[in-house]
Amino acid sequence: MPELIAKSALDGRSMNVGGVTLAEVQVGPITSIAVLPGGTKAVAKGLRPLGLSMPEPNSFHERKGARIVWTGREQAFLIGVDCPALEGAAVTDQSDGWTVLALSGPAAVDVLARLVPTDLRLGACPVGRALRTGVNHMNAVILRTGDYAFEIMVFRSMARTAWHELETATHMVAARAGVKI
Amino acid sequence: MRYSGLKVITEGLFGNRGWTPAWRDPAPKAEYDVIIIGGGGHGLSTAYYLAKNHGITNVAVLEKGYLGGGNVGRNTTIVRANYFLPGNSEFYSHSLKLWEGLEAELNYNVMHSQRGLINLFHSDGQRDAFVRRGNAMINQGDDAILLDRDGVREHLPYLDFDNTRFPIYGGLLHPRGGTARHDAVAWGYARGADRRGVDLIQNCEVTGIDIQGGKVVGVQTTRGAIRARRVGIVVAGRSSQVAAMAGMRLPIESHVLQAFVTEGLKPVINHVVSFGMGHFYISQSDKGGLVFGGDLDFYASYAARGNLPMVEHVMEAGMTLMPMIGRAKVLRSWGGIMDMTPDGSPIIDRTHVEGLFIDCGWNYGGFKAVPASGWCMAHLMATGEPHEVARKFRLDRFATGHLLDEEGTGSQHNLH
Amino acid sequence: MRLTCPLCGERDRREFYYYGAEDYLHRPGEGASLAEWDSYLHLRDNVAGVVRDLWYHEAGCAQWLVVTRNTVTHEISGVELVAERAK
Amino acid sequence: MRVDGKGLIDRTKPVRFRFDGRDYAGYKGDTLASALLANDVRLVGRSFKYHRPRGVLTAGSEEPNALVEVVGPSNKTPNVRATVQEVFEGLVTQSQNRLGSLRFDLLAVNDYLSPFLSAGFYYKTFMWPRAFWEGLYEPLIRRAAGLGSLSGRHDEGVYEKAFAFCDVLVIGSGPAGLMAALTAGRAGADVILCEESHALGGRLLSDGGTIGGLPAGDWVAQVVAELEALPNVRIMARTTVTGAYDHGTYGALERVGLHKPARPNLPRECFWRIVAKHAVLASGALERPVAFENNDRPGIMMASAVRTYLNRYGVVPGRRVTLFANTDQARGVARDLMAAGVTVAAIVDPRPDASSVEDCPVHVGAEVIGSRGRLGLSGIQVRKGSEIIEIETDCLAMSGGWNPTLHLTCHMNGRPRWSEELAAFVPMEGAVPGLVAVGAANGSFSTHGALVTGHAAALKAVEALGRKVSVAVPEAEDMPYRIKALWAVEGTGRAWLDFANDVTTKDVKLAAQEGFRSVEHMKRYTTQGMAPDQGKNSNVAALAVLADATGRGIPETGTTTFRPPYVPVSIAAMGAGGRAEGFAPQRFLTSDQASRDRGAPMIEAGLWYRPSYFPKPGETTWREACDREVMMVRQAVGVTDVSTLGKIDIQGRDAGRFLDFVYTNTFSTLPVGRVRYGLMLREDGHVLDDGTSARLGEDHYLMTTTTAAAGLVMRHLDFVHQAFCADWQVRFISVTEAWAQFAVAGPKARELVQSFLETPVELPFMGEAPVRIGGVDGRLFRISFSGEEGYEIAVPTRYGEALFRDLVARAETMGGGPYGMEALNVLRIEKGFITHAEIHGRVTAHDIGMEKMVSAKKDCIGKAAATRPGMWGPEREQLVGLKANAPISAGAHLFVPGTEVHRETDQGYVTSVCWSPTVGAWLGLAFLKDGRARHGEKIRLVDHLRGLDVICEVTNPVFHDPEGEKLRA
Repeated sequence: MPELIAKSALDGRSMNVGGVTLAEVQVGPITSIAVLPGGTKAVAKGLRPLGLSMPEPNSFHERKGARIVWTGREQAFLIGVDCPALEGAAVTDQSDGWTVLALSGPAAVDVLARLVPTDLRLGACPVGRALRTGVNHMNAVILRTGDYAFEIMVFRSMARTAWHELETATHMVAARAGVKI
Repeated sequence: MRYSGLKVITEGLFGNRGWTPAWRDPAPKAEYDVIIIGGGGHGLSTAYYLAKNHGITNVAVLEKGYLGGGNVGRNTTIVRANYFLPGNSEFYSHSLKLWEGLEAELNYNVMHSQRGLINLFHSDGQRDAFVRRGNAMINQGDDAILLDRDGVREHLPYLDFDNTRFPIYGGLLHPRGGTARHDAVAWGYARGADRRGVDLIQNCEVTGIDIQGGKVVGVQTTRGAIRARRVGIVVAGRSSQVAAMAGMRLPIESHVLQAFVTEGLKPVINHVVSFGMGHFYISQSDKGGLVFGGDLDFYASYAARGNLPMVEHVMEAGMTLMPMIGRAKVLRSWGGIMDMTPDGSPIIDRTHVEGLFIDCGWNYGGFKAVPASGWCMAHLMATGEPHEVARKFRLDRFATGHLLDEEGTGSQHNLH
Repeated sequence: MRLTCPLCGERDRREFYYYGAEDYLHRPGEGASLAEWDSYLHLRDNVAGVVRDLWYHEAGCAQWLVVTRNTVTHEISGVELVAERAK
Repeated sequence: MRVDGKGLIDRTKPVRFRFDGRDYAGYKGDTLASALLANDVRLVGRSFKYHRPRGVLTAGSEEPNALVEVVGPSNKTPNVRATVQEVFEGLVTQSQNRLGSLRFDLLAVNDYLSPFLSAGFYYKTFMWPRAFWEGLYEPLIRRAAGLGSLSGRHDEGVYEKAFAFCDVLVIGSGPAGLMAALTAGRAGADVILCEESHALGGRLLSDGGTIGGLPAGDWVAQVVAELEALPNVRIMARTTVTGAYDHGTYGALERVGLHKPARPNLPRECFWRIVAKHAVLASGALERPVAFENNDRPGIMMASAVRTYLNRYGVVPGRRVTLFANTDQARGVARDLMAAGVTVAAIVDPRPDASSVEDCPVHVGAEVIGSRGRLGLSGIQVRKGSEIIEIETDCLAMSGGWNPTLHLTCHMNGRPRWSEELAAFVPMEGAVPGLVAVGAANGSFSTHGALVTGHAAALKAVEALGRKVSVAVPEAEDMPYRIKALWAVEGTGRAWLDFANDVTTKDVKLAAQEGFRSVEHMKRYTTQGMAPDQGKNSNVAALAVLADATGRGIPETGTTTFRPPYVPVSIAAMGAGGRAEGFAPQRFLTSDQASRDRGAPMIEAGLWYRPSYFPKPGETTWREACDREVMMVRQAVGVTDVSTLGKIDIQGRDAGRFLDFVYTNTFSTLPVGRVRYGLMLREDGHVLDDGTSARLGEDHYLMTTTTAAAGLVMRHLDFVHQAFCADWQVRFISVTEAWAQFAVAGPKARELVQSFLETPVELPFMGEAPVRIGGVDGRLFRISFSGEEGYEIAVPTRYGEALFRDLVARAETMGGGPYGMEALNVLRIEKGFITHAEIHGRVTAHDIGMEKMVSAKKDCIGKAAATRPGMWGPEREQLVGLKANAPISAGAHLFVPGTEVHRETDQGYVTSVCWSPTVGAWLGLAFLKDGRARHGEKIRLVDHLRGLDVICEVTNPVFHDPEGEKLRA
């Protein structure tokens, strides 16, 4: 019988440069919930035991380690807990499809400004925002988890590129910090 | 006045006072045998060949702005005959032959320079597709050479062969491909047509097409009505609007294509080079500017201005392919309006209105087609029959499914 | 250029894919003539002015959008979801 | 010459730099131009066409003459404006566009040939003999033309791109810009203030004066200090806004590291995309030269530049300065010079009614008509009425008035408006939505006007944002602008309009004479405005000269327009991130490392990397490895990673109905646990993609797509769903990334598969079942792309690497092993399976012999358009097999043996070929006219490019096991 060892895309890599920390993090199960026509009520009922509901566009909620993230029209990712049986929705396991990178530090937003074409100023993107957008040429889901903290979900096969681009941007931001105008 | 080196010297010695206007500035007459709507490259060459090949000289070219103000003066000046589908092959082959005699034909130096065009490929599959193309070019009587990686390196040693996202497998060299001085082509044909009696009428916008009993009888313009039994619509970038004056709905969507030129630099790129994995092609003008471009901005537009994402994509492609150009500075960008057809090939055809002809849908391949387009449109308008090398450029081919889709991207206008 | 996705909000043009005129929404039914198909697939008003065309929020929510837009000024006056459009 | 007590340079920080091999001293805060002038270096370049000696003309990015190369340790940068480049310790620069030394440029001979090199001369000559164009004339022209040179080496520099967002973007930090930023900043709006120079203040730093009772410099310092303290204001110095794009997007170039030695990770430049709700254009104005004979000698400069060098850099560009200007404002230059102890030899003012009261000689109603001095100015001739006055001078400060810097207002096709009063073009209001031009950029040339309009524009923006603020506008100079337009002084010699491209008034007049009367024709004919300064110094004057030559007024003659970028931007900056692997994301398989461990070359397949083959010791070519791997699959068992195929999970009561609509064939009838091959068309009737779909449950399907078309198919499905059946009970999502999937193929495939399943499963051909492997839930499909009995095993991606290593190890114990893309390709050609080499976008179901797969019982995407007469029939090229005993090639064309080879006899072309170790022959897939009716015929394959000419047999495309017995075994 084969012994199947689980591996993440980046082996849990982390780094810290110029006060910015970048790390691959494990978030547990990720389940896509796509509500079928007429299924709204049934889905709401199914999620109730978790204390969660389908999130408004561009937002995510957390409760007791479980997180529900808006990912599209009538669609959300339930993260961190196994998905309960749901009526009225297409439920698809996405746990292995994504690599999640946590980026934090006062300059984290400057690092992302090198790669993300979306307004990430705190006023426009407060804590609790979930954005479907791009990280350079890659599609991503970006969660604002703190004033100075983000989680970035990218396709697992592109994790190395995502890491490389975030790392490069972090180094460039750090190099500038020593520059006086 | 005949131009020559001797003439340049004698005029130079006498203060250049003897040069005369390159063309007249006539007022429109009440009637012509033929009216060409559009004073761009294709319209001017149509008028020229009507006069030259068919002896039809009572012709007016009506231009709403200034001669050569459209795409003939806003392109990346590439001249090539590297198509592979029957229908396109013979047409562009014919056009290239006309280019090769154009200076002598027009007594105007259009600076046609056959410096060679290299299409790079980056996978086995792309190589096979280019081999198919190259063989089609040779079957047509044109030239093509398959270069392997080392062959490309000999011609283009400055490419990044070692550290690139999509390695260079080789290239298809089209030795007779090259560039020309874009404005000069328009001016050369304009001067040639004018010398043969064609009236080039600038600042004269056509506002209506007069049709009686299914036949065209003339046009309405901002300078009055002008009668003619034969009218040609040759207005790239405005085809749908002018055709609509005759009640036509064309298989065209108009898009912006951007191009760029850098500050002058000493010679560094001798060929025309195109990248196979991103939208980027480049050559260097005689003045030293790197002239390059990419793909459409992809959304329908008449704004003649581009947006940044495509600019950035083109620059990024340049940096991955030939990072030696990184420190060249982009001086100017511009946008032309491309009339995109659902198969990427043009239309030279009659219309449902007798006496009304249309030459349109050049996508972004119009510049190199200027001589043959005029040649074939003139033939069609003079004889009523399509020219042999343009007989597949039919208006109804989308309805019938006889498509000329070189890109293989299907009926989506902006993908060609 | 920026588009306002009805779901995601205002976003850079680079997140979107452009398809073509709204005509593509009006698919001829079974038994339609080839002329109708030609009109559907190929013929376009191609207006220099206000058009309705189709965009896809490819790097965003994956929704197809009908965008009301001026092809001369690039002014955008409306964006709606294809899936929820008023039919 | 440096003067004491002047300038904003830091005299405590001397720096040494090099120009043309000589070391010079400057100070921190100097530009290369100011430091060279301080060292009395006047000759800094050669002109484009005539190779005339040239010196510094301006003090800004509009400089047309003083372009140099900056030489770094590993590369050099051409065409750098000496007027922008800051000096730093160790900066190395050199002059450009010369043959020989800068002083003795051999190409200066062109200057003597100038009568023959007039506008457009090249259109009239070099035509004979024809072959001489490419061979002789053009190379000579190319070598003489151009300016600086690239090194030809890769640019390894660090570059950056970034996005920024704000409420109010203020462009320029002169009085108008500072006032606007202060107003918006105090109101609490998010403000970005961009300033091209390294210091904020704009012309206030050069012109002095008082604002609100404070010396202008102090006022600037005070405002800047307040702005710096505001958290909502971001100051971006050394940043030029280069373009205005749709919907409030602006491009901007920041010179991040160009003013200091290279440092690891420090970008040289950053290209910003700034998105602003409102923008205030406070870019000032550009002073314009006057065309007079020989007005291009080193030492002839813009008056405002002379003032800048004096007041900002403490440098006087000459010992005896003269001033030639037609505004009152320009008199300040002479006064500042005299106050600094510099001799002003004369002021020449063409306005007959101008004041003659200055502390130096003033010639009112006079014009400069010529100059002398070979490599630098030594004197000028002045005409006053009938009198000609010779004046000794080594620096002439000239001013023909000012042009508002309105370039950005033209970037969205806005055309500026002519102001008779200012003798200048001014911006058209609303030309760029959201952008308001203020101060000198809008024709308000006084400091007072700048402050007032900057404040007003910011206030309006602030109010539109729903904010309130009250800021007092301080008192400042409000001198009226009185100008008498003077474009060109009458004369017979060459008077330069466009210094950078060597366009003189004669050229413009010649263009008019030859009928190039439209301003666009004139520009294109003379090349005026196409040089590195983009016509900033010459457009308006050239238009005026053309207007005069054609007897029209300026507004009737035309207008001037500008396209992005405002200043030239390096390709590397706008292309930042594209270098090397950065051009596109890389996608890696879970088996990637395991394949590399086995020495497999990894090749690009779209964005993915896949193993080409797995070499064994002793194998010297890919073919040896490939042949072995093919036979290994045919005879034992092979393993390959197929995770790159697109996988789409489709659920809902209408899932089958949806598949019926997007596939040509029927899926709603597929039993649960079964798999079916599907063909997908584009709506235009051509093949879009193919693949298999499995029915996992009653309302649950799993579709696979080809690797190449995975994204395309997803977008297509989204469109079909949202446009035509949004109300159906169907939802789908990509699971490509969630599953690692491996093909196991060969006679021993079943044995291998059974060896690792927790519970053995017997699957029929085209069957599917859930399985458990080592405690993990997976899926097993019995499908084959090789023609052998085949299975595909899918497990969650995290287990992919472990499973791959395990499968390969097991296969090896059975005489099998891994196989790569090359063998996979041979296997599928032997079996006649198509890929995107065949379904290349021009192919119909009919062409590939699958017209029967288009169900007659239902509608589907592409069905109707495929019935167009041109889409089917014997005239079309149809898929066939080719068999040959000699090497054949993809891309070759097909001809009937014995006929001539040319386009009209062309019968088709070859899409895929291989050496088949199974069949023992060369095999190909090809498209041949009426091919299905021609099986058994001989056909001639010609590949001119590779020198092949081979007779082949036309066959059924399925060479191996045509009955499919092995698949079903």
